[in-house]
Amino acid sequence: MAIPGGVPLLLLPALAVLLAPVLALLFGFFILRPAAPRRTHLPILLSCAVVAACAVLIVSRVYLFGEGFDIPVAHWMVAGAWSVSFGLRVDGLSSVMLAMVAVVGGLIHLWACEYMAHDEGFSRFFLAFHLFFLSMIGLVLSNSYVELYLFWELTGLSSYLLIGHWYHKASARRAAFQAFMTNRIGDLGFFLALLILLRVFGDTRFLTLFRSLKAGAVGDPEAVTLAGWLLFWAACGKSAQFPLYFWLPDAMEGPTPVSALMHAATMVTAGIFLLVRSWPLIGGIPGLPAAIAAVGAFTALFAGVLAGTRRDLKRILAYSTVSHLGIMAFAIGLSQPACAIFHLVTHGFFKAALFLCAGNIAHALGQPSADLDQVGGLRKTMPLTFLCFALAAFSLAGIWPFAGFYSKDAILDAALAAGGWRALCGLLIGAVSAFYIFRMLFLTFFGPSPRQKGPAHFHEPGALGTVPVLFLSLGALSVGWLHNGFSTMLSRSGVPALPELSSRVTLLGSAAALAGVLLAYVLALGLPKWDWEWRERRPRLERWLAQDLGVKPAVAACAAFVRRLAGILGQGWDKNIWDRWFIEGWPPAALGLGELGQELAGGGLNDYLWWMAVAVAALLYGALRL
Amino acid sequence: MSLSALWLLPAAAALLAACCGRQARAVALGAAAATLGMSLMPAWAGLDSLSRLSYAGPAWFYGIRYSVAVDGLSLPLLWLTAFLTLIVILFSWRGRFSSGYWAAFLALEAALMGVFLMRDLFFFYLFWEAALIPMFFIIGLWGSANRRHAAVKFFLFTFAGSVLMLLGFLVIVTQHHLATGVWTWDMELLKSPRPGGALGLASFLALVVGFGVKVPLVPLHTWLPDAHTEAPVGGSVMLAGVMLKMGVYGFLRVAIPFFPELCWRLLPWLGGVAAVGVIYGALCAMAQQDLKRLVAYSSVAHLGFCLLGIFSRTQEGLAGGSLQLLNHGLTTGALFLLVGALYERGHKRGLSDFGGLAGRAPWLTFFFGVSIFASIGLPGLNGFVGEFMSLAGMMVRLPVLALAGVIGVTLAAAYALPAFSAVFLAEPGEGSVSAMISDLSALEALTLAALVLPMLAIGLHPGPLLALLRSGVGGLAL
Amino acid sequence: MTALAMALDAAFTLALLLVFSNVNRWLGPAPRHEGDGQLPYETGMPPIERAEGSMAVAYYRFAVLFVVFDVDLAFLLPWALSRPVFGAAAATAMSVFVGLLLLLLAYLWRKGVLECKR
Amino acid sequence: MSSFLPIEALAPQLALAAGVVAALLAGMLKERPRGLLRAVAVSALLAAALLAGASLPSAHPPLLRLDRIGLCWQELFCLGALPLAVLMEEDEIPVALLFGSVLGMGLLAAAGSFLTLFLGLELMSLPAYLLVSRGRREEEAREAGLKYFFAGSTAGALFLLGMTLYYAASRSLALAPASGPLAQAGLALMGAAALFKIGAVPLHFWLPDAYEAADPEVAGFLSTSMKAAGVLLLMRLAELAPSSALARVLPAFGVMTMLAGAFLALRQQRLQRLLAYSSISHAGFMILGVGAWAAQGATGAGAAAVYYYLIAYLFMSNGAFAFLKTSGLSTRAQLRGYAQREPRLAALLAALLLSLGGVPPTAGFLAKLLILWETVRCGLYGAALAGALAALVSLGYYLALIRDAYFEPAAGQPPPAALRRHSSGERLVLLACAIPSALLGFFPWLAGGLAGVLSGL
Repeated sequence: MAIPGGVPLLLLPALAVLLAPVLALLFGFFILRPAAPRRTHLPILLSCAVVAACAVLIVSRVYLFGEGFDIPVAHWMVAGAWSVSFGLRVDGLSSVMLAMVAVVGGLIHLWACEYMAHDEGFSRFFLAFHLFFLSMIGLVLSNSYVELYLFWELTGLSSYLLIGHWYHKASARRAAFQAFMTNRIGDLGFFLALLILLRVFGDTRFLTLFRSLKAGAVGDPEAVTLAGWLLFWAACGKSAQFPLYFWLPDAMEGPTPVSALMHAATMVTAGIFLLVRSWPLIGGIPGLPAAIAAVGAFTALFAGVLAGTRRDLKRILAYSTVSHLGIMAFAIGLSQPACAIFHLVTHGFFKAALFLCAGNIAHALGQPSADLDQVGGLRKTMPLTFLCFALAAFSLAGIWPFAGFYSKDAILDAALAAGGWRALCGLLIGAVSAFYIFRMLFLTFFGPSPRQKGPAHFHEPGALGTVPVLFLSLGALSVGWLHNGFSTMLSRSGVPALPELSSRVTLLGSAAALAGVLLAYVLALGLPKWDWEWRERRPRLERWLAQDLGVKPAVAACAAFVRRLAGILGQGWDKNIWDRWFIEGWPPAALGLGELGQELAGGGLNDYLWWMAVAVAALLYGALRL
Repeated sequence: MSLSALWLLPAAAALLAACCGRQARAVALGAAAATLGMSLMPAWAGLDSLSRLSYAGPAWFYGIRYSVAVDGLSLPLLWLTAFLTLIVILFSWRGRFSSGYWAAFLALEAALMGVFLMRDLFFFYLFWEAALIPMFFIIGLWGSANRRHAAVKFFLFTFAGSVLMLLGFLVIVTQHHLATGVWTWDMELLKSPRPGGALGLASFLALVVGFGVKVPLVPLHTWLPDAHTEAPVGGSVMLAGVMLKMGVYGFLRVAIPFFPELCWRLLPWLGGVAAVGVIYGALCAMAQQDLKRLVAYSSVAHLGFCLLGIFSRTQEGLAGGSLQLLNHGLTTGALFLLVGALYERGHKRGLSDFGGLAGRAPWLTFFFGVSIFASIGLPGLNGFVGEFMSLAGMMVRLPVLALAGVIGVTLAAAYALPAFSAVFLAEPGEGSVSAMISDLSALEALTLAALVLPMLAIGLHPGPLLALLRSGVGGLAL
Repeated sequence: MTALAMALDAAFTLALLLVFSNVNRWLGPAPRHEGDGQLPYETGMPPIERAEGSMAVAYYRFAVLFVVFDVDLAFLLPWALSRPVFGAAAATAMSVFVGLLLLLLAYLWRKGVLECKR
Repeated sequence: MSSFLPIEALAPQLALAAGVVAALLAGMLKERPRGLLRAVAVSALLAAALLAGASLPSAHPPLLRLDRIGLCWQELFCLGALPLAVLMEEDEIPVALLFGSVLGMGLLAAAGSFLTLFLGLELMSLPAYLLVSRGRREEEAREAGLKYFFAGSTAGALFLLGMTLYYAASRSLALAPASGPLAQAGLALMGAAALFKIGAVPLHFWLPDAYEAADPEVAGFLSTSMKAAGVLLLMRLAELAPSSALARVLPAFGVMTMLAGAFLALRQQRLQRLLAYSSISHAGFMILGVGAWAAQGATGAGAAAVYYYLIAYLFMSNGAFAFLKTSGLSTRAQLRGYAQREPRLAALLAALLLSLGGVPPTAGFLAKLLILWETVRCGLYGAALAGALAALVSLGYYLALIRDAYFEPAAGQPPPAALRRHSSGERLVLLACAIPSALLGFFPWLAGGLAGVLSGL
């Protein structure tokens, strides 16, 4: 379904969406930051509003009139025939993502104004936060892989700056560097994929790439396969799939709005967006979707189980995000990219809501993040937060009227259709995610268990703190109902539509969810001792769980190995062996040779004459022989 | 405007500065600014008319003749030299330096301009070597702790490489004479009948070693960390900013045009050494505790990218490699200026000697941050454009070397960011001097802004610069 | 042929050298090393100091001066014999030669080389 | 005058002889004005140089052979002796000895037959032995002078033996080519004498002692004019039989001398001894140049490289030794921190040392380049590599001297000799030597370029 090449007036809002944040950032950095740091958020909120308005305009026009375009805007790198250029591409997929980013991002920006009100790095935070917002928008609208890589790296940079916002905390610095490095390792795959695509196709624009793919004019099939796998590796790095997921839970060191926007709703979904965007490339590679499904399912289950055991509120949500990213990958693996994107949107809403609620709770305590021991029975002191949290929790668990149900059950339906281990995983995932979210719900908001301090001094946050949360949880409630409109939107950009939900699937899905809720109820409220005494009696299990079932030490070991290798090479070999012996060894050798020469001839005259005789003999011999 | 004035003016100014004591600083500033102005002149006169500016003196002795010319490759390097010299003079404006300091920098600029201008092998070699003398005195007289050792090591190491290169030139000239009966040292005329067989290979290897020492290729690089750590601020900026480029310029101007098919046949070896350099440099940088040594080793890695691009002999590779030359000049120049500023204030260079500077010196942190991210190749800044095009070029030829390059890119973040966080973000440990570190002065901030702005400009819009570079090196593509 | 001649010549000179330096040892009585055996004469007073002894350095100067002026004679003789043949040219040449020598003598005199200081 | 007395042929030599006479006469005067002897010395040398440069005499007396090149050589010798003439102390004996030596060299250059060659050789060497033994440090000077005398006379004897063998082969004393083993042996022996004069390695042992013990300016004269005379002798011999054994073995001697000279110089702590070994290393380059010239058929114009090397070396070496005399320094330790005390003199020293080291844009660089070029032209790649290595090693100790002067802090009190005021003559000689050696590297072509620039402006 080729995108009409003509330049409709849709280009203007698309450009506005990019220019507004740029202007806000420039204005904020050069004028407000030195003059009135406390005012930096004003231009940024304005730009959020502009972006939200344009996004809504774009989505509506794409949905109603099917407009869209893929236009190169400017040349970037040119070397004769070889060239890479900037461009804008608006189609179903990118407009949906843009809308989600704009809406969720805007709300979280509002929420952050109050949350970060008395943080001394206020202006620095908002500038980095909006830089992320800009790079996410750019990433969604780019029309070629290289441009996408540009914004992809910018998100990595802004996540480094934001996670490390409270840089005086050593753990925050380490988490920021770990996040950046893991993303960088993922980007290694992306960089290589870029180079391969450039070598094979000469151009990385989606339009031309997918057209030649469809026409089968592929010069080097193995290279394209390798590129596909590398793109999957890049997605794993950014969307925290199994091998490269460990940075996300540590990224909770950053302020809560960062966790909410980046590490829940938007940035981490960039990987899924990349896979869906390059679906024509990935779909065609044999064995790749199956692998994506397997990795996705495993990550979902693995993270889900871990989420059920964590104590820190934000850590639980972090593992839940990893789990849901696994679900989205699982959906892509089941050749249902539309479900993945639909789940991505719904997940964006309810996960952001959950994070903001957790943020409000922690804010009440005056700490960056709250622990299960400190909370308990908060439904009386913070009723509004409880309401939002419950709505989002129901949506996450996939209970019937909520958004989560529509997106997760679509995936469950595909899983059941695929049958075998995929069906089992689908059900298990449904149960596990229901379990950990309701465990958190019960332990936080219902009767404080003996170990918990209870609702001593919790209070609802101000207006700015609750209104965005309310909107988000309403979104979590209602977004699911738009699924038909949603599938038509996606089908316009070459992505297969959402399957119809059969009643059998809804029954099975709800049953799995209810089982999870029951288990949570029993363990959390029924046996309050489970979470504390039972696990304390098993310290080894506790430590094993704390180390992510052995993943964290493995990662630490790899990092240590690379540092030791660097040490051996940099200090040991280069400085002490190669430089000292092979390079700086020559002068002493020459001096030694000079010394040797010195001994040969003492001061005595007869030595001289002897040597003269030797020389004359040599000359004579030469003369007579030659 | 004759091209010879480009190197004669700084040379004359150097003599003048050496004689007059106190005004030496003013003479230096004037001369540097004038040279920069003159070097920008050809650009306004239209890039296609560059060849008109060339000049060749009478051929006197055995075909040696004084001939200067400028093309797409030399012009940007001339700009870089003039620009960095002006920056260095401005940056050390407040330091109480003797007239010799300013004279040395002007002499250095004269020699470097000469290298990029000369089209006669004899004069090319003459200016190539003459550049060593001022740098020797700069490192030796105004360096830090064991500057003496570093200065002598730098001079001898580079001189050894260059003497080998001279022998290579002599063989080429003599073989040319044998083949055509004509004595000439002109770079254009010497290209046609090339010495073949074992002699050709020997002279090519001599050239590779001669230029390799300057680039530096990995086994021949150990003079670099010592020279950089001991050189004063201005010295290390000029050393990293321009003198390392002489090596790659030598490859582009002499080694490849003279032995194109040998260069092609030995691509796996040459590319291999460059790729090893990239990874080796990055790993070594990770192990350093001294800021300047870290930046020095990172230069080894960055110039490895230049060579990867150039040896690939593809349009994008050549353009990317030569663009990376300029990028490296800007980013490493800025980094060395900042490390120099830290050293001037705190007289320490260790990573653990600082801490918590972000709060104390925001502008210093901002410039350091931008330079660090530019040097690790963040897209949107200049580092990425050079590296991406070089690796794209090499991927077309030898994918395994491109893989090594990409690993190098990843490792770059592994050594740059911990250093940044240790110096600027971490809490100051005991024995740290961050209490004495004051923020950049207006002048220093201005000079650094003059370095950081082009980084962003090249990062987003490298078009015109790439076109200029391609007009110079495009011919080498295969 | 000439190589053979040279070899013979070298051998002959070496042989001569060996013979002269060792003939007394071969033919003469074995030297008695003990006691007076080393004295030059069996009778008479034992020598006060070694025979060579050292002469005052001044004597060397006179020796050298004698040599310089004596050698002139070697040149004067052929000049004298050939005077009728070359006439004026020879006359001027020799007068310059002798003049130089006289100048040298005057210089030495002035410098006090000729006094015999103790 | 009849052709019997070749006045115009030996005009330069006669000027020098007159110089000797004038020196002795001046010596006899009781109260003579202060600069008289120095004036006599300089004027006589300049007169000899001018006469040599004046015109090519028509007459060809039997024992002489005068050609343009020969006269240039004589000019070179006089030029080499000038610094010594200016720097010498006010005493008529050394002035006379100097004239005697330069006269001998002139004879060597104008020699048409072996007789005059030998006469020139001995006349050149004898005064040199005396000049060396008149060094300030009595004890060392006499010992070195004696050693130089013994070694020199042995070399003279060798030359004589070689001459006889050559005469046996060629039946005539004229400098004519001859063949056969006798001639080869004769040439070899005479070559050994020449190599001794230049200071080639196995025959070099007298040189460091002589150069160190002699006064610096005398050592300068020895290292320039005497060495040039040795090279001239070697070239005359190589001319006789370009493909002879001597010619073919010269590059080997050259390489050995270069490398040994350079490596031995590394250890030296006394400056004059270090410069002595460095002059051996430079002699190696000259021998290599002559070897390469001979390998290419010893044509007249081919020796441009050797000539340029000699001229460049004349300025450099005289300059270096003149610096030692002016500064009064004797060991490297005393050199420390010299640049702080005497910035201008230190700058001249640096220029001279860089030129000796062969770093562009100095004359030494162009000299070494031309020699290496000739070596590469005649295919001696190994020798060229050795030359490069020798240049590198030699740069090692030249840089060490610059490092001592510039980078090291001054250690302790400067020696008493260094404290006296420098006379204008000394400063003039230093400048006259340092400027050409610093700029001759690229000046020949730069002139063309400069002209272009001026026209282009």
